[in-house]
Amino acid sequence: MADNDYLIRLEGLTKTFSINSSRGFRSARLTAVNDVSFDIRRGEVFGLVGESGCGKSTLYKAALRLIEASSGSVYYQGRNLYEMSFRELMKVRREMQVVFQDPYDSLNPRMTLEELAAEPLRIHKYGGRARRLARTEELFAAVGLPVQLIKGYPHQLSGGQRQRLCIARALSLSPEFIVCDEAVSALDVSIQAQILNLLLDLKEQMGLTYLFISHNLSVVRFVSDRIGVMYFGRLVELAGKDELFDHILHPYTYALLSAVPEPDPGWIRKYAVLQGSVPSMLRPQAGCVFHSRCPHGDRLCTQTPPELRDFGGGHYAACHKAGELNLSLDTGCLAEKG
Amino acid sequence: MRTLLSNKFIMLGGAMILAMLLIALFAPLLTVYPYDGLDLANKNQAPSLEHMMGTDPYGRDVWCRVVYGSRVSLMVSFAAVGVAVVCGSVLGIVSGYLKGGFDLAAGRLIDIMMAFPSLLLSMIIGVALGPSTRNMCLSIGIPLIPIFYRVARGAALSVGERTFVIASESMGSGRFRTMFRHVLPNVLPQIFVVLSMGMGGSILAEASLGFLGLGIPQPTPSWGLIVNEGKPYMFTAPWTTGFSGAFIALTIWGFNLLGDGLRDHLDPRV
Amino acid sequence: MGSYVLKRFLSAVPTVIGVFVVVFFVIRMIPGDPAVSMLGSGATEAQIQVYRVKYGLDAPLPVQFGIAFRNFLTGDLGDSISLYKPVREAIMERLPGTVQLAGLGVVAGGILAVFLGVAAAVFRGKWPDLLLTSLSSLGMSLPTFYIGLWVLMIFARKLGVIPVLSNARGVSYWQSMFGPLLTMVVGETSLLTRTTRSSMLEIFNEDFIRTARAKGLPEKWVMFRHALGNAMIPIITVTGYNLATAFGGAIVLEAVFTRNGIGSLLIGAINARDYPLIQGAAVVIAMLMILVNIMTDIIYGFADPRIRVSGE
Amino acid sequence: MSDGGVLLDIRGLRVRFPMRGRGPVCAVNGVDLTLRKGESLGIVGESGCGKSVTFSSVMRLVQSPPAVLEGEILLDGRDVMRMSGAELRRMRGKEIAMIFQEPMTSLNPVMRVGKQIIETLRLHESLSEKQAEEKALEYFQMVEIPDARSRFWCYPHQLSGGLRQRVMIAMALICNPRVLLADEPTTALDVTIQAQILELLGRLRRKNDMSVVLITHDLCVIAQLAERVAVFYAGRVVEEASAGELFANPMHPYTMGLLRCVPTMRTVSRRLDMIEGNIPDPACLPAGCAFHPRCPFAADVCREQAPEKRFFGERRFAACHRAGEVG
Repeated sequence: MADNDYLIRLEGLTKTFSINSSRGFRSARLTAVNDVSFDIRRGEVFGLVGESGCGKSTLYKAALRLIEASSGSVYYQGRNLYEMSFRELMKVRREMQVVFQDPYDSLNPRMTLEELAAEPLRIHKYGGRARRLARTEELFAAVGLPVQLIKGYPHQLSGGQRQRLCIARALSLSPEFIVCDEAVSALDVSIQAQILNLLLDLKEQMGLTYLFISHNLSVVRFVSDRIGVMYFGRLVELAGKDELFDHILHPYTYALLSAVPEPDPGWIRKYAVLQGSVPSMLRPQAGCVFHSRCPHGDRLCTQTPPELRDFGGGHYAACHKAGELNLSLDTGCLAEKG
Repeated sequence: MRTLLSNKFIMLGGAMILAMLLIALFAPLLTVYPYDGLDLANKNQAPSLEHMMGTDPYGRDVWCRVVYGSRVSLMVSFAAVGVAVVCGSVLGIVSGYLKGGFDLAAGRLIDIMMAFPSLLLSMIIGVALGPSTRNMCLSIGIPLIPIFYRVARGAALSVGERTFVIASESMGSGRFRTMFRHVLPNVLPQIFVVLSMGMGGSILAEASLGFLGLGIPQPTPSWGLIVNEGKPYMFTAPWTTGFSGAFIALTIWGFNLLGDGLRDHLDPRV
Repeated sequence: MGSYVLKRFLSAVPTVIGVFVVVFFVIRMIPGDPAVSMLGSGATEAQIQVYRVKYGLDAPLPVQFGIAFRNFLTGDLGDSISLYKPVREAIMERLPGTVQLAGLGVVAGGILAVFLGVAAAVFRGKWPDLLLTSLSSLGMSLPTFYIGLWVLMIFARKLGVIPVLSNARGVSYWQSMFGPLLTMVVGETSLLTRTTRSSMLEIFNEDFIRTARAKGLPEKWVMFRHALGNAMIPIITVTGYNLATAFGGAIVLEAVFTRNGIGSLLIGAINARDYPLIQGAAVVIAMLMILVNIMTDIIYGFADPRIRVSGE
Repeated sequence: MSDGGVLLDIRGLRVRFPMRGRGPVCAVNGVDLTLRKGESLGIVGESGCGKSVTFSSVMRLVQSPPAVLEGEILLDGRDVMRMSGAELRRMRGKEIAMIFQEPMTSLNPVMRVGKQIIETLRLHESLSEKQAEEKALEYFQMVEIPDARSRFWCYPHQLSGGLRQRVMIAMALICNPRVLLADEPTTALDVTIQAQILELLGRLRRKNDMSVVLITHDLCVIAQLAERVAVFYAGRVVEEASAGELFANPMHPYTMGLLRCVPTMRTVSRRLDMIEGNIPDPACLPAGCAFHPRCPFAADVCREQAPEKRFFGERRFAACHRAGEVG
């Protein structure tokens, strides 16, 4: 990977929480993000998938330094965020914005839509009232919101319109990098399609870079250029979108992708469904974190945790037996209905 | 605003409070007899035409005493609640939102204050500061602080987790700016509900202290004092404490009803 | 569960120390020489000197505090000026009466309130609810002494069932207890009925109530086996904390019914400027309240399995 | 495809809720649906289309003092709307059972899960405590809860989301109901857990020859489990067909739009096909066909008259003036 064409580089990012359980006195340590490293190139949509509790949200908060990482560093345009002073960090934070999941909870019900959209402008002291109003109207148009709503309140908007306002708010300081944290998961299917198309159009118009986080694999597959898969706080596989779906290397990615149902009655699951559930993070796992549920696990997997190895063409996987397993996802044939 | 008035609790409570305020305001117009001085000749007269509520053990007209007493009692109660709501809410919001060391320290202080029954705390502070109307505001106000602290802290805790607060922080807004622009406006409604209840508690405290003889000192007429004066003649001349007690109860009821109405109005589910 | 209880006790230690600090310094805020104010104006110079040495009043404040706190731990609260006997003795004589009054009042009120609160929640919107809600909001607004006066008028004067002066000779325990207890129950029931009703209404909107109905359970089962079980948790918490305010009410009631409790003792001490007794009584009552809060949290832990039984 | 007699027949169901400050909101306005014995019916629709309210009304879980219910719901010929309290309680859990979306909050947090199942059993069948416990444990194994005996005495907060949903399924099936209503059963679960639950529901349905109504907004889940599909929009059924017919050849423009805008593993185009406009607000529905503001084929007749059902086979229809001519 050429050294300088990345926008953001994560190196060995780790975040550990200490939870003082009400039971005993010693506080249990929970490693939500465990030594994650990857780059995001300029103008790229980097998809991050994983089930709930795998550390996706903690990762982006640590990456933007909204919460302090326990160790590791984050390079944004070559400068390490964790070595910056608070003032410098605030200046850099203008270029990194976040769009959140729940449209009904991400807008302060007591502020008008104009104030909500212009809040980043006011925080970073962008011009006077008139310039801010002009910029807000421009943003309303960019995200497809009728301008006459500007004086209204959030309760007058539908879910889709609220999410458009959140996007307008994120765009107000014309950022370089936007994190979409489950940005469409709370929306209905028809509205979801509108917002996904809007995000992709805006990316092209404004040359944005996205970190798109979701548990919905079909959505991530549609919108991303490269996809990372997380499990139990670790990055277990990373590849280009088509490369990931055509040559799966990690058993968990395989289980995840085969579990996604298709909108076609003929489709029938050919392979055994992943049994059991995610082990509790309070009890750290020796060796590979997935070995307890992995059908291919052996003694080696239970001892040494696998490293994220490069399998060529930007395809990385953290599994001792990656490449040796035959994990193909050809679609099922018509069979007796489930 | 329209739906605010449609809630019958708010209307009823509001009306009672308004009536009480008007009585206190236009006291000189409503009273014929002097509220102080001494007229032992016709002491403890039963309610009659000229003395609507009878006379107290010092011969003064009970109605005039009550009307003028309402001025002092309401003023002290408003001041006491004012002190309590400001301290309690500020402490509560800051510890609920900023958490960390401040939350622990403030929490400890409030635990200590809550260890004392509020009446006992009022007594102790009264002893320390000495009896005067100004000190009464503090000795009634301070025990009310924990009530506002707990409501404000609980509300700030839950609002702090709302996405729009996290969004504001991620936009680069400082902790204090976020607290004033986002947390405070969404915590205030819940504080108003408790404010109304607090007023009721404050009037109750003033009357109880007065009844125990530890309230507002002798010359200034206040509801607690009237009740205290009438106490020894409870059986022979019950109207002194009867009417002043009724006035106190009505005012407190007004504030409680207003509080109920505000809570129903705020919480659509109930 | 054991460590939860231990942790709760340990967390109360700073509060106990804090309470002692508050009372110690509040009393010290009184203007004038503490020895003179403690011993009263009639004390001779020699007595003042002895007192000064005993409590190290010449020493710097922290040392004084150390002495006072050590004495407190050993149970020595100093001597009362107006009663000429150790403060501890005076308090222990009067404390049980008030504690019983407050305790019984809250317990009786609590039990009654649970029924009334549940009834109000079940018949939400219908006449029982409106009646109970307005009665309880009235009951809450009536000052304790006002209810007391009416109870006294009706039962003592008209019916003559209870004595006017509870501390008179030949008055049986229950006779002196009936009036204040009845007054206390009226106040407490009103307060707790509102709590029960609102926590029941909140539970009604929970998903598991809908599941219980979808299972075909009769409404009574849904109400008492599912809703009430969950509503008991906030009720226990509020009842525990109400005991502190109930104690305040008990102090007032002792004035109304002229009962010899810690309240009348305290009022006498305040009027007589008997600072050691005030300081002693305040500290003892506060310690009692802290104990009550701890017991409430422990009972709360038992009622709520999420605290009693840890996660998987 | 078992095709027994009609088990559940909903005719002209209409549900109105009074709203504070505005007129009554019609969440369900005129729904007709039939469910046959052993049939698995998928109900799909976006939020606010009335799918959950319809089936909550079948169980009479909608509090009728505020809400106004009209129409008939026939279960084996008996009208649920006219049932007395006692009849209703005998029906719920015994003949019709329901599982819900949020496994986290659908179980009583202060009661052991085992006890919550035994409670249902002893209500409908007079079994001793011991017998009931045995049968409940048997159902625990049937829904594949690992080491069932120890989990039986756990509290809900000690179980994961997937396990709690399995407990809900065991609780629903314990009295061997004839119809199982599943309201978004897997929406709150992760993909891998969802696959486990869907497969379990499929197997149990075939084993007990039970009719299942699967209510969800996710077309992929519908395709996985349902034999017939009914599409809801703005409180009405706009299309009903067998799963194969509906997914291969949808007749109603809304169904077409829905199928096209769902990203799948095989979507290659850079942009998704969209349905313009917003989800209809039940409080102020447009005149004529409720979908006309968003419909690419909307004609004048669509804007004025409510569409009739056009039938394209014995139990296949689309409520659209231009069904069949477009798409």
